[in-house]
Amino acid sequence: MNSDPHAKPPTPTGGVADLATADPREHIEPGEAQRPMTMSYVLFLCAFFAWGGYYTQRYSADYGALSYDENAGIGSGKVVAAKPVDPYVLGKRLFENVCAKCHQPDGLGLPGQYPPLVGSEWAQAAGPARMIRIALDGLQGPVTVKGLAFNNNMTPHRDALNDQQIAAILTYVRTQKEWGHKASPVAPEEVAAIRAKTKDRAALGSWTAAELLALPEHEPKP
Amino acid sequence: MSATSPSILRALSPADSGDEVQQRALLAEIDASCRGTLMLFFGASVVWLLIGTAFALITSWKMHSPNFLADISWLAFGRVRPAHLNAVVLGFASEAAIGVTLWLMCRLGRVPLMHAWMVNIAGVFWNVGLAIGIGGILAGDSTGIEWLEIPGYASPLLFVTYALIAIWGIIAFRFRREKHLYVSQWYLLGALFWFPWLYSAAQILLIMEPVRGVVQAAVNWWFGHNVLGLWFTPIGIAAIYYFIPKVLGVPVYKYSLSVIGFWSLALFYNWNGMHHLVGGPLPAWLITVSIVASVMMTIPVITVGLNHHFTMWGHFHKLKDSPVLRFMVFGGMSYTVTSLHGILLALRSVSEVTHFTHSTIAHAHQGLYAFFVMVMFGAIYYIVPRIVQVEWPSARLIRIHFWATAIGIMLYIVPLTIGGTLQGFAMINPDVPFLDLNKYSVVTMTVPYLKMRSFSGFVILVGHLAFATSFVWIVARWIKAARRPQPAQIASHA
Amino acid sequence: MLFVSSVIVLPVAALWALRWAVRHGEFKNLDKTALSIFDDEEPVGRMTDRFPDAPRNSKPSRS
Amino acid sequence: MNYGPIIFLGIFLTIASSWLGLVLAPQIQFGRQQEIKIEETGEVYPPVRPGLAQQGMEIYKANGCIYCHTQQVRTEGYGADIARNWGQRRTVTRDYLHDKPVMLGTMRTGPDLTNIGVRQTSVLWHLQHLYDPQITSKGSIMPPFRFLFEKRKAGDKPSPDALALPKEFAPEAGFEIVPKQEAKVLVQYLLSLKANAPLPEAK
Repeated sequence: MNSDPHAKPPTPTGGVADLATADPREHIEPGEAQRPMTMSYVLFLCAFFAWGGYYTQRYSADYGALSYDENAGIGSGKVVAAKPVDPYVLGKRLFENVCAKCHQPDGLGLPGQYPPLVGSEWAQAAGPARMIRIALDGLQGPVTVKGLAFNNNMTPHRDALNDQQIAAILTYVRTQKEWGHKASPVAPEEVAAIRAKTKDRAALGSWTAAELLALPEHEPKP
Repeated sequence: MSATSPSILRALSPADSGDEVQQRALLAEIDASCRGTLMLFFGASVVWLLIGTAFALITSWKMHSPNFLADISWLAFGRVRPAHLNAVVLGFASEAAIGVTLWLMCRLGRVPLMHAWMVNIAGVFWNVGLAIGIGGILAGDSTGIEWLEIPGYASPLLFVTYALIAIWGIIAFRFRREKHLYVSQWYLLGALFWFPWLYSAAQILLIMEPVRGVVQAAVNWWFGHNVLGLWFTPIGIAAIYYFIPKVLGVPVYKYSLSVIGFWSLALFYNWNGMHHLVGGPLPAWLITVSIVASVMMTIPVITVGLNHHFTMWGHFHKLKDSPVLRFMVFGGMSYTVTSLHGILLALRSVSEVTHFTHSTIAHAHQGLYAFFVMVMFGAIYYIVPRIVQVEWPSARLIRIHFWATAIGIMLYIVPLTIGGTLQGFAMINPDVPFLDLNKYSVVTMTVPYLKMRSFSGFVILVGHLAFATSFVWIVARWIKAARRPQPAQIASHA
Repeated sequence: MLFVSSVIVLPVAALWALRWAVRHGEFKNLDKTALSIFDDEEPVGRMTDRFPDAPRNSKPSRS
Repeated sequence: MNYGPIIFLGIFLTIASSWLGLVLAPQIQFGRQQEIKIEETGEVYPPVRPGLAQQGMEIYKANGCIYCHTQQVRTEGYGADIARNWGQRRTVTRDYLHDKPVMLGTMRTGPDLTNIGVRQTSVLWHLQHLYDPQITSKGSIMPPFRFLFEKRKAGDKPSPDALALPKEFAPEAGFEIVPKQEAKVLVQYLLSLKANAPLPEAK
């Protein structure tokens, strides 16, 4: 059995303790008289309060109602250039989060509901002109993909995705390695050009397969 | 039989209560006066514990097999989860908390439970209000605000209860016969004062007259976090501060530390509600203030932790002999671990990963279950034999209960924390797809951890069933003993 | 208005309370309070909880 | 400390301070924030939610969608919210002025829905996904909300809003699945969730 449960630190009998109780008018530090608060503990407290004040002042973006970025005032000033992301990687991310919802992560779509992209002649067309239009303003009515008939509505992504994103997605789909796609990648400028050219298309509704097949695969240079 | 308690009017006017120090009531007399009320609260809390555990198992099972009970609209996941939360938080935890608070206030004030009628009415209101509220949630009337899902037609009943109990607390405090205010009583007074303010402010500002826009989220999480911080934590710590010294028969290590512990907890815990919204649509200063308050919580946590640990110093071998001590020490240590883990979660760089993931859920259960519920179990194991004067029928059931819940909650916390953190890393890496059946994706990688959680749920269920059997058994013996009038079996433990 | 005035009033009240507490010896002989939960019925040094099946005043029992 | 009133004063001061700091201060600072006019489009932002979408919000709230879906987009570079195209910009207080209750949510078991009305605008997809998430998202742990749909005998011609389902999910011959009003308004609510208007403070 170990020794007495726990040795109570010796309380100062004479000296300071008696003095304190003797003369209440004299201002006494709380707790100091009986048992000296260990200095390390006091430093522990002060360290925290100091850090707290510093952190609050530094990361509160001077308490603005509309300042959400805690590093607003403090940034090193130079705008760190966003490192360019490889379109294939960006396209893969966006495909998985946006397009995969209907065309499925494996790109095979749902029979009778959502057309497949793997080995689809639309996705492997020489020029991206039709795909860009589909991505921008959607597709409606009957369409045959790999000989299978579909009749569903593809929703427009004109204001959901910007040019760089659409270009990245189309580049990814057209050059998907596992699917063995070897079509040409798409540049954001091409998407921008077609977006400008078809800016009133949104009001007319989505493309139909017939309209698209009538258009050339490569967008004629203006 | 409750001691002749002064009438309400006289109770409130201290002037004529006379200054003779009424003789401090005997412990046995105090325990006897608490019997009816406490058995109402503890009995109801055991019922809510089983209901809450059932909801928990349904919720957990639905998490990894969504087709389970999918076509019953009132058991939809989105309704069973808030029902579980309210059944356990307002049902078991709060009722047990009130039972323990009543008993502690009487014991520490050395005064029998006066005006028991007031607290009994509060208990009835509570259970009726909660039953209606949870029924409302399952029927689809949830208010849609986390931690405040009880619909508007049931929450006033709950508020009446808190108000009655707070008033009772003040009266009991006013007429205590013990000059010294033990540390537990500061915490209890704090809890009894804080919670009605929190609940009424949140009800008014969120449900009756909703404030505009994201201020609702600020009020919601000021309330949400403080339910744990200013209601459960103070009562849990009050219980630990009372039961560990009481069971060991050893006074608290350094009482002056508890002064700092209490006031730093009161000040900092209040302020760290917004760490639930790190990165959210709130001005930076609001979130920064809460993060600072969360980190400053290290002071009370370390202080209280040390205080309890050194009180236990040299007595750890007694854990073998005392069930109450096991629950209390398990709860105390869980409190320290939870709080330090919580402080980490509040930091911006950590929150970027763990926010919105299952590790938040693991932390919530570690705080609520591993700390507070275990402490309440320990308190109930200490209080009930003393108030009904009947010993717990089976020590085996108590051991089953302790080991099942202790291991169960560990099986809950550890896998879910790991799983949640991995989920967090997967979620902030855009190259990991969110959902892809045949690739490493965020959703598919969390499923095995959710299955482990379901398993731990069943282990905890075993513990709860053992506890419920013990409780029913002791009530049966109490009724039998009450019918056979004979001298009380045991005065108090040798 | 309420906000600004309270930002002044609250800390002042807190400091006054602290000063009053120190003046009235609230922090003096704290350790006596630690003993307030013990009395002749349940004195210091006596364990007050054990497993129900443990013999009344036994030494260690089954874990 | 043995003197009750002082402890009560301390307890009162602590919660009064947090109530002022975390409840009153935000209310004063951005509690009365107004809508603003967007220069590019000239509309007032945030728009008032159309009636059907408002009813849909009640369904969203009643079925506890907030326990798995969030409605907040974190800033670029802090988490992958924008990289995953869950939003085109971070969300700010102005985005939620008309939400009663504001349902920011705390768990992302499912994706964030702040901008779902922009990235997934197909009503048919939403209805199929709500009927049984395994149709469109295999492996999803989202429960099917079949109780928001009605299975009834099909007349000789399928009714206009019968739900087109793949073979393995379609009802047996002679029956059709029709979305109840709750399902339709819920989809209208999801389509009303848009947070892509350019706001000066949300750069």
